[in-house]
Amino acid sequence: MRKQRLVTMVAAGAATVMALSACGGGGGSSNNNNNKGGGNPSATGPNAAIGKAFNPSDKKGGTLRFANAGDWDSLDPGDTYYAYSWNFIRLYGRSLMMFASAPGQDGAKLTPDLAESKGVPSEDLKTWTYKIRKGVKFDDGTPVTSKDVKYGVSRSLDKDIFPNGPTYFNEFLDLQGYTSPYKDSDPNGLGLKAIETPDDQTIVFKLKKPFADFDYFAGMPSTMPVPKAKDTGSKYKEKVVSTGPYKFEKVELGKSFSMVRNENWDPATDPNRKALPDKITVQVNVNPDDLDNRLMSGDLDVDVVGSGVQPAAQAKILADPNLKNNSDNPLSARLWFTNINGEVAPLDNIECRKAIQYAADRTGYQRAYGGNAGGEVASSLLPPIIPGAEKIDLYPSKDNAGDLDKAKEALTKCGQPNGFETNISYRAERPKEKATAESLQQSLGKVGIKLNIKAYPTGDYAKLYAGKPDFAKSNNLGMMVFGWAADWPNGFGFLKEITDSRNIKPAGNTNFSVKDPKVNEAIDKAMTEKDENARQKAWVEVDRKAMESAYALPGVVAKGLYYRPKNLTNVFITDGFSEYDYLALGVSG
Amino acid sequence: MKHSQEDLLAGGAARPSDRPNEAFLQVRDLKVHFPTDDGIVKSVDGLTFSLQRGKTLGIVGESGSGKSVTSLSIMGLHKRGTANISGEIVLDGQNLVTATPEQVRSLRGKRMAMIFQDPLTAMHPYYTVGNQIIEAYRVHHNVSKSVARKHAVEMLDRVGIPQPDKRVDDYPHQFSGGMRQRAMIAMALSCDPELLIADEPTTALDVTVQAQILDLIVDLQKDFNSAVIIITHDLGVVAELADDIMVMYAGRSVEYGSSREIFAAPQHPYTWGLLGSMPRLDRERSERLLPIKGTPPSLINVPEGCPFNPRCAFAGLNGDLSTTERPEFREVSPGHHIACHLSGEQRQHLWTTEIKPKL
Amino acid sequence: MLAYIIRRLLGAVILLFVVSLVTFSIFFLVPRIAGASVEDMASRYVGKTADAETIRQMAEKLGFTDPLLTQYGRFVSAIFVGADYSTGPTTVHCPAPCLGYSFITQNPVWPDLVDRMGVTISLAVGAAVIWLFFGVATGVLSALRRGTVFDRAAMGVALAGVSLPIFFTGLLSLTIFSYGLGWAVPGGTYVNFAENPLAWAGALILPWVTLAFLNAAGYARLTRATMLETMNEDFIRTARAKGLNERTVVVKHGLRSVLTPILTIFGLDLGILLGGAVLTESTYSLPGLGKYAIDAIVNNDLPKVLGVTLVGATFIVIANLVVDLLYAVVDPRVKYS
Amino acid sequence: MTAPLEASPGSSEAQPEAALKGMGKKAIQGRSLGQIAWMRLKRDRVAMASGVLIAVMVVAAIVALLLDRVFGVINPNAFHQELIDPEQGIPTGPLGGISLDHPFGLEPINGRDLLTRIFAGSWISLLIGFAATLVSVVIGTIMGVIAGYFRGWVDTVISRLMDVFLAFPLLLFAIALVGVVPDSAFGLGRDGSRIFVLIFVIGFFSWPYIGRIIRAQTLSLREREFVDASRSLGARAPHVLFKELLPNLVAPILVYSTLLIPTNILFEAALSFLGVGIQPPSATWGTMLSEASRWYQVDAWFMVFPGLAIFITVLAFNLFGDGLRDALDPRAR
Repeated sequence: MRKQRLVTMVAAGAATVMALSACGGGGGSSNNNNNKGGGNPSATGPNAAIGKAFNPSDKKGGTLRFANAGDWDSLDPGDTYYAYSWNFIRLYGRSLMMFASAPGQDGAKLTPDLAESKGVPSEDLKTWTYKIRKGVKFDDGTPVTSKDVKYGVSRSLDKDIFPNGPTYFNEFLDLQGYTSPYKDSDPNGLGLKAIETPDDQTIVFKLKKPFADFDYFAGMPSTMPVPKAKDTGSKYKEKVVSTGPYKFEKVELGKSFSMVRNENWDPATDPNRKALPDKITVQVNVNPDDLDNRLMSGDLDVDVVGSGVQPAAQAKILADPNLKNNSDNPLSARLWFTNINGEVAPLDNIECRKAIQYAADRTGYQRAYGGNAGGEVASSLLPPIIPGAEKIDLYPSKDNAGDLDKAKEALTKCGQPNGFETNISYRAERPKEKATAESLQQSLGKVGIKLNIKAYPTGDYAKLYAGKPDFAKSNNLGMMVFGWAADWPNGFGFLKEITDSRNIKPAGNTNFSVKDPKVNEAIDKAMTEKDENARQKAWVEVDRKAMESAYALPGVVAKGLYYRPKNLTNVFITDGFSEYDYLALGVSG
Repeated sequence: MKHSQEDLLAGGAARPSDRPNEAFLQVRDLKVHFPTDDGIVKSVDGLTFSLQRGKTLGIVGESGSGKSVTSLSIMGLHKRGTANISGEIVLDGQNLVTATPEQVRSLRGKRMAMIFQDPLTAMHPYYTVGNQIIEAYRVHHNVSKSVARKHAVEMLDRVGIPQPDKRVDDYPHQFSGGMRQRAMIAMALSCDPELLIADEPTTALDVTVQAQILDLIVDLQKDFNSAVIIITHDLGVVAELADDIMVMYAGRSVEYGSSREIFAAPQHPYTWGLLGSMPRLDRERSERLLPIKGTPPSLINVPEGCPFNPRCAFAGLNGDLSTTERPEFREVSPGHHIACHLSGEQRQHLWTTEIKPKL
Repeated sequence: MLAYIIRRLLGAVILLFVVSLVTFSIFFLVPRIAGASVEDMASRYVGKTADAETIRQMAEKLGFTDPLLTQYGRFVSAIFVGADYSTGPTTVHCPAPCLGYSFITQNPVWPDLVDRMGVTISLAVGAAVIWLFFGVATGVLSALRRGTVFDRAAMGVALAGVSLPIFFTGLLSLTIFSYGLGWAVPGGTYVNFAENPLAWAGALILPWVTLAFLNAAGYARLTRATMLETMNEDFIRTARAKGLNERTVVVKHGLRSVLTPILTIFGLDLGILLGGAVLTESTYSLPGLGKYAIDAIVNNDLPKVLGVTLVGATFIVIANLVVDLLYAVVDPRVKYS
Repeated sequence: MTAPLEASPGSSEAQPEAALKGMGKKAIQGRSLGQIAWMRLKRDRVAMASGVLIAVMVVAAIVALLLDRVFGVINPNAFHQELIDPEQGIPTGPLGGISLDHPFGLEPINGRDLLTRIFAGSWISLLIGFAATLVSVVIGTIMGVIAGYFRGWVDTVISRLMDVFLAFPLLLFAIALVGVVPDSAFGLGRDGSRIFVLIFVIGFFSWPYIGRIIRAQTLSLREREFVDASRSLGARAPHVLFKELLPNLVAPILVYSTLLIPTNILFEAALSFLGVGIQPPSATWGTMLSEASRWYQVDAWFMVFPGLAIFITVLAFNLFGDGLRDALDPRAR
């Protein structure tokens, strides 16, 4: 049921450029930087905010101005699934766990937020217990209890009302047929048996199956407390009750909203938040190019979507050393890749898939995504910044330009020495995916693999077209250009969804090509591994097995180019989201 | 040719030789040529006549003979650049061909006015009849709107429109055809013009209304002592009205004479044709009307010789003269000019033996 | 007159009714004919994570499983009496005119449309004023100076104007004036007139000029042709025969008649534009009805598409009606009975 | 037609209508209308030059079709990534990479040659322009003649139908429809089905404009003597329609078609610009302009040549159409 949260995205109007595609990334950056800690606050220049805080400050006050080229899926903590939204929501909501507000890899570490400490699992990993901090209040002064958290999680289960949010709880909790607090026999909407609240400070989650990484689930916005009395269902997003340092002042959905300090937020209960600015404003549906220009002119502080600047601004920044000094270009945990559909002949033959792996010109793939500034060539699925990731290159070629001899060899083994013909799909509103398809068409054409390019509407790409196995098979889609970013920067978060063939649904898939029992076996092994280091190694094994089966053609590990306006303080990229950490930002002057 | 022109100019409508300098309107060797893609259209090609105050001239001819073009030239209504006008049009001593457009404009409506043939299209559909008369009056008279309006009502009353104070606010389409023509006349006469040109004033009207309108013009002419030109393709219209009649063919005058002469003793075969094709109430009914055969000539390629020769039954009587030489416009009897190669005897003979009995 | 207006209004309502039915059919029926299942259609309304069961439930909830006529009936009744939609714990009432309720953004469509209308009206009316003035003035001058250098130049520019696609002139203008010279604010920064009239005009100046140029070109050509024809009319000759000066002849008698065809076209153009200047708004990223429609189509948000189409059609129909009624004001010959 | 393109429909619709009113009324003896028109047209240098240009373009488009699709001599999809700046993605060198090898410059990212692409795209643009016009002229003429000739309820129904069509925001509909029709429809090969759909959609939505004009012409022709004569001689409706009316409608149809072609080329460009055009890697001028719109801030040259291609083509058709109209109706000059 989960799906990449990133790649579905802002509806780019035809003329609009949603160039780097989509939403904020899920992974971190920074293993490529050697400057640990904030020891050198005066260091400026490109990538100064990677791995450490740039311009650190504790000065409070001022207004922090965000803008969004698209619009939120929702401000409701139970109904949002964008990385940037999960980053931003920490300003007004407190979930049980959260990513620490810290530079680089530290930002990818979970830390207790509403909970006093990390979850306490039962021996079988099927029951997880959290204690809630005392003294936390809603913005109207009402104390937060465990029942508010339970209510928040319960309502997020209702996918009729909250279609956007993740479905991990629906899958993992022992629901026993429970669907929604709105259809609950319990007048307080607390009839869900999978979550128990023995007292106001304690909350217990009961799972169907053992799961070692439940703390990640407890870090999802859907564990933010929601007061039943103020819940208006799908209208709640217009008036979210805050538990964080900021509360909503004025909300005009689709246009803008602003937040001011929440007097009922007690810093004593919250070790994680600095809350520097006095006020936060957000404009949505801003023209993306205009947004970049306003960033560079200092008229705006942050592009909240966190996918980097548009190609026009990128060209400007890269060409101008002054601008370049104010930019960061971190690697993220997002992979641009292409599915190779084993359901379509002759790709059911592994040798034909290997031929594609060998023939593909990965530098062309990289060019499609903006060259060096847009990302690094990927040779396997797991991005290098995922902790424990290893370089796996099973189909090497000189300069990544493709190995035509090996490709022809594979074709011969496959029984198609002269190549074959198949279709490749991409999302119509994504120029980079179009360039990818065209690039693959060129490079595969050199060994006689003829690709016909098909574009499908971005909005329905996964649901009706390339993500629907029946459709893909009947339309002879041999290759589907896709992208994937993890919900969390770890092996489970990144690989499970795109390699586990048991997750394949009738529609809406990102993966349906990797169908290999050996991969599934490796996944099971990784999920039940209790030791963290061994678990990381196990996920690398999943990566290797997936590459051996040659069902997915890795393309580019994305890099975002971010512009860092001068008046921002305390700026750093967090690996938790591969974006600037919105919780830490302050403004000077 | 030259000689006869001088004669004609000296003459008034009624008596050409009499009081040469008092002719109110003198047209001398008028040529109106239109350059087009297909060649030069010679709509009027050397026309000479004159007219005195209080007199009426009828200009008769088929469509395309140059009647309307002549009248528009007098009024100065041809657009500069589209028409090449040469010769002289002298109105009360002023040459209109060489005058500035502004001078001509100041004369239009005031000293010379025109009644157009189709009052439905000739009046602006979006303005009331009164408004259009008021406008005509106020261009030349510095008076208030209410004064002009009173004048307009008077004019409408004078041309015989019932309830003029009400109809003054009607739009042209609310008038009947006859009433519209009356309104048109009221507009033309609103500034007491000394020269009135009526271009086919009755074409679209039924016979009784026709008579009323013509009577009206006569009455008004008497009141104002204007010089009047009536243009028509129908000789019958001018029979009672005109003092003189000029018959035009292919942009030229082919016969000119007093109304009485033209009807009693027409000299030109074309005039015979016109008479033959005219129904007459004052004579016995002949078997049938005699239309002129053939069609009017192209004004770009006017036939050599006599322009009428392709349609003239008598063109061969003088050898090939009719097809080679242009006939001179000469005086055949006092005040009676024609352009024809036939000799006087031939004409006399033909008229009495062949033409007259059939009419 | 009143009876005529009532009759025309009734006709307009019936026309809109047919338009809505056809629109509805195209958006709901054509996908079905093209092979989309009820589930496929419903899947557009669920989140990214829905399973087959959720989709099935959504299809039922949205009524896709009902006969098409029932669905259409619901759509129409919502317009007149509003409709109720469940938000979970409560229901919200979408008051009439409820032009649908987006299940993607969980919002009634009508307030969105009202919101976007301001932009589109600002764009369309502003541009219309400019093009009407310059187009007609150029056309009249060209007609009066037929064959002169001015005429040739003006008509040359006008011909170029109608031959240039607006997304090309739009891009050119952005490149030159916005990013090149920095004179004008690039699009997308639209602010309401009430908030800041200067910024409002600043954001709209390029779209106005570009859109106006395109239309002014057409109007200049039309005006010139009509003017030439009018100046050959008998009543113009009459006006001259009265001794009126040329200015009066042209303005009072000539231009007056030219206004009727101009008015007709102008009404229709404005009507179409008010329904969304799709290309202009896309090129300049103006958040108007046209951009809204394109975004809705891209997102497959059918209630929005339906709503905006209907509003667009309404503008066109109203414009037609107004033009017809204005005829009576302009042309005394027109009588309604 | 132009309506959805935000030009005034007046410019293309009402104008010929007004101009065509008098067409055919004025006959000069001795020469047929066609001969006169041809004579006049020959004298109109601008129109003749435009006509020649159109002819050249049509020939070029056919050649492009043959070279590209039949013989595969040119390759509009060949990459020249070595000429692209790897960081910025735009062509190296000034003016969008214009050089002797690539006189129109290169496309960003992949570095495909713009001259070849514009050349190869010409046949699609022109084909859609012509064929869509044919569709709307055929439908419009049939509906217009039927409505004008039979009048009564037939006229009412057809006229209302045209009203309904004219009340639609056409561009939106076209976009929605093109998006809905599956790619594999009609069993046509690469690009084929999309071209077919574009032709159909553009043509189908444009017919009411010509329909109205033809209806008005038919209504007035119907009252003329020769139709009365024919009918009084006992001719049946089909005979009157096809033998008497249609020949007299040829002139307005011809003029209107000439003026509709550029509008339809613009319509196609607009649809392509909005993202529902031809499938890559094939390109029409509109899709190229659409891509250029993403790059105009850093590579403004990209849009110049596709834009000029559209402009010159549309201009040539408009000039020729104007000339043709003037030739067929001298009064319009």
